[in-house]
Amino acid sequence: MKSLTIGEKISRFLINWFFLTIVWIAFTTTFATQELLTGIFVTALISFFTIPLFTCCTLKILAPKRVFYMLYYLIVFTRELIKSNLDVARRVLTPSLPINPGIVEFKSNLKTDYSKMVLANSITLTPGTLSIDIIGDTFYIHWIDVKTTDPEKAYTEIAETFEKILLKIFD
Amino acid sequence: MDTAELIRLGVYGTSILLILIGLYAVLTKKSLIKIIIGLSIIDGGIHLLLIGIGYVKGGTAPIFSPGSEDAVARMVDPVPQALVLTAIVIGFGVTAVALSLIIRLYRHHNTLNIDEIKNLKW
Amino acid sequence: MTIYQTIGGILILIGAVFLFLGGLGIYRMPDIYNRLQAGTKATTLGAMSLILGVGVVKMEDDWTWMVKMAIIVIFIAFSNPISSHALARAMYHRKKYPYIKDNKEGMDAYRKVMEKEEERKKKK
Amino acid sequence: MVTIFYITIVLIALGMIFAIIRFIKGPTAGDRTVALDTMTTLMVALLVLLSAVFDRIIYVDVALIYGVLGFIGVIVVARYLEGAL
Amino acid sequence: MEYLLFTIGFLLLVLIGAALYAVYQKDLLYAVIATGVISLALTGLFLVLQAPDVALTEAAIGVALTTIIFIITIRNTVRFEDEKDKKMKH
Amino acid sequence: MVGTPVFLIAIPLLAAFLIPLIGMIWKESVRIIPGLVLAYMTVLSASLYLFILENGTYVETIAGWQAPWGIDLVFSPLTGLLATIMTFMGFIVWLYSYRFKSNVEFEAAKKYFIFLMLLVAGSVGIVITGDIFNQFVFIEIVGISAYALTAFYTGRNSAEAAFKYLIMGSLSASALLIAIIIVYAQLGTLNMAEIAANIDQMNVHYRIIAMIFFIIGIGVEAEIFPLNGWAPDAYTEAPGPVGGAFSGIVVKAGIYAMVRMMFTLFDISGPMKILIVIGLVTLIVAETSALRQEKLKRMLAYSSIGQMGLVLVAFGMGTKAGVFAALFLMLNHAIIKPLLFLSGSFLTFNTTEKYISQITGMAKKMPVVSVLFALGALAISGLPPFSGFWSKLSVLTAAADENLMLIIALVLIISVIEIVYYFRVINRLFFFEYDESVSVKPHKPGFNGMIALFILAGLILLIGFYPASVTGYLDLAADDLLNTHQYIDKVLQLGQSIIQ
Amino acid sequence: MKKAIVIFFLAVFGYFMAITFLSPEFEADRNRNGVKDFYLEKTVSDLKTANTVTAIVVNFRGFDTLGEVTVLFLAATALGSILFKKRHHIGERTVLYPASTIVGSGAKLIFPAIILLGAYVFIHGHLTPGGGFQGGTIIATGFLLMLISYRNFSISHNILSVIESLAGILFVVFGFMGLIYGGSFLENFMGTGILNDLFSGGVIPVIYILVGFKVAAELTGLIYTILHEKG
Repeated sequence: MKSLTIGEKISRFLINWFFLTIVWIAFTTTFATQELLTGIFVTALISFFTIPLFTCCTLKILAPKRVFYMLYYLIVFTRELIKSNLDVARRVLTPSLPINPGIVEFKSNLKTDYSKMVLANSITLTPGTLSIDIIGDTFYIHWIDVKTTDPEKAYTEIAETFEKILLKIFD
Repeated sequence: MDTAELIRLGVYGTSILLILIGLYAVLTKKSLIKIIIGLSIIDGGIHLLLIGIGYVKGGTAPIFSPGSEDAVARMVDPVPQALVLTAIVIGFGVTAVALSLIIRLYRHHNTLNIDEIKNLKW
Repeated sequence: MTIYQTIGGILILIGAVFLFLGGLGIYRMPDIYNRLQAGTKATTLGAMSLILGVGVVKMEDDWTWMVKMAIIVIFIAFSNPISSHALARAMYHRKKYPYIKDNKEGMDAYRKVMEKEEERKKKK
Repeated sequence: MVTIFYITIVLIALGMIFAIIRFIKGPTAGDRTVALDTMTTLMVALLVLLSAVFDRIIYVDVALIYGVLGFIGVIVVARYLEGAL
Repeated sequence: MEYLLFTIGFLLLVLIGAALYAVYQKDLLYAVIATGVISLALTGLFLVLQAPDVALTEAAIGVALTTIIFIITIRNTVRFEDEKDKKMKH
Repeated sequence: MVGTPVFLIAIPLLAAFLIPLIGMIWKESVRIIPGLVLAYMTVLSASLYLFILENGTYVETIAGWQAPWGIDLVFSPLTGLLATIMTFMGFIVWLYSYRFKSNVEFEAAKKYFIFLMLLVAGSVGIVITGDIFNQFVFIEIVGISAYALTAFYTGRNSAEAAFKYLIMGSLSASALLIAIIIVYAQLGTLNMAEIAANIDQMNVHYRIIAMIFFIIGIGVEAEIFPLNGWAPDAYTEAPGPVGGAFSGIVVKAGIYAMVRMMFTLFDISGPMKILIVIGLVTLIVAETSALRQEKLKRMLAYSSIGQMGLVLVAFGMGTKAGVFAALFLMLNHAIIKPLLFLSGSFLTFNTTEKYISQITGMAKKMPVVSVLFALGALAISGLPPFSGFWSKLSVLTAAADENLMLIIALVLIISVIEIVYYFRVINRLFFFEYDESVSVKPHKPGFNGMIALFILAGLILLIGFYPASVTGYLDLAADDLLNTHQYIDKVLQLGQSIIQ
Repeated sequence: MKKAIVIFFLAVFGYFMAITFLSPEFEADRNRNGVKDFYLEKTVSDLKTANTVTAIVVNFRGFDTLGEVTVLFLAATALGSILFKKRHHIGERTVLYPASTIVGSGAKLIFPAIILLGAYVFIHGHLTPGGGFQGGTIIATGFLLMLISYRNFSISHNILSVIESLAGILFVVFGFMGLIYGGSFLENFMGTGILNDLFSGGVIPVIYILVGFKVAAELTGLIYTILHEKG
């Protein structure tokens, strides 16, 4: 693991602290003073010890533009999720099982591991696709109904909508 | 037969069955790991039995949350739950020790068959 | 029935149907990757919808339910794809190659990676 | 509301039965683990539903923890199948 | 009340089925996964029987920890019950 | 006063948690701290014992909750006597094994002493607790330490012996839990005194079933007949001093739990046929097996089981004299068996298989140890003027009071058998020439080990020549065990007499 | 043949179990002496602990819990003793190769949340279901996730054993403080506060937090030891 500068450390610590405090409040579901104080203390402790681990993002992620895109991403994602489920339902319920599975690859422009992970998870949850592996920049996707084996076309088919937004959020 | 009676019989019957299944595995199986699985099944049965004797029909958990103070009469017996808590943790400790013993035995004998591990008279 | 209960009930029912379809998909699909597809997507959406439905039903008199439900939904949405990905990769590494209709060529882009891996292992 | 809960529980049980059939039929370890994974998710949903039935929010913690730990259990099996453990 | 009865009955059946499967399965890995299913059914049952503390303990210990120690034992020993078939089938 | 009964449990646990911490800084501490703790326990237990002899039974509540609700510790003449014997034996075993693994591994020694200390603490806990579930927890503590100690040597067979022990131990623990469930479901309490007070309200059918499960549950620790399969292997494969600890400490705790359950909990008055039958079967099977053994430690193990059978027979008579005789036997056995095990493991120190034939003529090379071993052998087979004689005599008189002629005859036959197999060893030891090809190289016993042996031998001689020095205490203990009502009253009502 | 005997034995055993447990007389008057009511009432009035199970585990039957913690401690120690081969070298791998990017970064992302979940469970042991054992187990499971996802994720054995020892010692010390300030071992000697507040229940949450730390350290050490075991 490469060593971090002090600034990065503080930034990570703060963002981690912030998110964990939100998670704590969600766990306790109360704003009572005692709970909040305990929560702030505990989360500070945990985020201090997990600085080298929690590498998702720095404070930059809280910029209003990024938050807006996050919300937008959520909407797009929900739409895709529902679509995918209808798709699965159709396939499962059709007696003849209309599938044509295969594995395709494409290259992604994302830089960090976290954004890749989010993209892979989104792909898994969207119609007919399941991410099998990421090696470097290359995604390997199991596709239940292969329309094309060409990486470029597969990219536009599968990942483009998500990746555009993710690039705006993470990079 | 009312619901409570059915629940009672079902839970007790299942725990007895679990204990018997586990005992069967312990007594007849040759593989040491199977024996330990049998032991953990017996443990599961006993835990279920303990929870079963604490259950009250239409009861609720013995935890007071704001606004549920009136539910005392409906609360189930907390003592068996505390006992099961202890028993589960102890069972896990015993299982861990047993499995480490199995790893040691395999290192020496290169088999897990109980018939072949017979240096000492069984 | 209040409006909360109506919306929540519908969400719960949708969730239940999708959970059922997830189970059915696991049962019907021909190979493990397709099963993972069906299982993951359907059960994830089903569980999310059901849990949110419960939250909506209970929101009428207690907002805390919704918060807890939201955190569970986030956890599920986060963890389910990861576990199915881990399983898919594990199965591929055990040489369970996916079912391909009529055994067409070029449908399995990941195979060459595996072959390279094999060669590297042999060299060792 | 009770009717909805009833239908939901039956549907979840049916889904679980299919998963169990897949668990028994296999044929590979992966299929069984997939069945376990699905059953975990179904169980989380069932636990949430049950806590709604009993109307106690504190039970939801069980569902949350079951979800998180079930995920780790599946990862453990997957890592073993991968040959990494 | 009936849906509780249904849930309990269903989970009890799952429990017995998983226990039988765990005992009869020759492949120890599958037996271990079946103990995971036993633990799952027990968690549900404990919750229905109003013992959330116990359900939590069962979930915490039965799901991941027991599985990992069993799996590591299997890794270090053999995967099949009768050891004539030592090679991996699947 | 240096403490209350709870210190007997809490201090060893504290020390067990402390040892890894201090061991990082000061390595020798892993040997010294357990010794200090065991010595402290002995002193505390003895002084508490003397205190309660004057002031009557002392019941300590834990967490401030009175007897039926919380857990309580009962320090009565009986439990106090047993606790004192156990802690003292623990100290002796520690003294013997003080230099154990001194030149090998720090980690191994640390674990060995932690296990030993918790074995003693758990056994004391079984004896002094007044709550059946708490007893279960202590049985598990003793169990896990015992499994770990049995598997301590990395030899081929030790893991096997430990695994066998573990399977039987956990099955019996399950049986104990089922018994606890039955009792709790019927009476709604876990406290022994409360159960004893309300046992009449329990259906006879449930009483019998619960009792059977209890016997199965405790039988493994008490080494009764079908459940003692683990014992010979465990005694053989465990490190030498551990055999002494098992026979001197663990088995006593098991017998106590069993007897307490039979006498107090299920209050079956008059001659308890079950105990007599169990005891006789155990006695006969064990002694005949002992006759056939080729290995020294196995023989000692079977002899130990047989002695426990005799103890159960004596308890089974149910009379004052019988209980007295049984307690006397337990006391003697607790002193003599460790002597035999400890001196025996010096004699066979350099062997791997520990055959009796391998110690041929060792008396020439290790005279002192051989003489001590012979002393123990003579004492345990009941020859006058050693201590074993008086206990056997009291068993016979107790049986004669009850006109149990069969038992008298059997005990006499068994004594003859014991004399035969012990004399076989003594004969080889003293009257054979030392033979390089068969025998092992002698081992120079350590100074601390010899002190431990001499203390035990001194006790044997003391009790042998002045049996009156202990009979008074045993008498009080027997009274205490038989007087169920007093126990119930003390625990349920008079639990407040705090020692200042 | 052996199977037939076993099945016969099991049938007899099962018959006796069945007539014991399935008859309606079983647990007929269990609540006769008001155990349940006593515990429920005292938990609210004296201990001010919302979760009665926690109150029983930590206070009424706290001695059992001390024993239970000792059992886990013994199990972890015994595991080390039984599997003992050589000292583990620092930086020795636990898995053969790291997990894929997705699992790896997912594990990193979720790890702090799992630790927080464990902490939440054992801090709120007296209010919600759960407590020291469950929370400790969850934390240990979080470490398990990291250990199987990364090749070089190492935990210092010394730090674990220091945490474990300190927690255990403090548990016993709190017991003795109960003896000094309250009158009996493990007695609740601190102010109990208001029901359903976080800072209520006196010494109960403190002890459960200690138990949580101890269990977490023990189980993590146990997993670490067993993962290093190479057949």
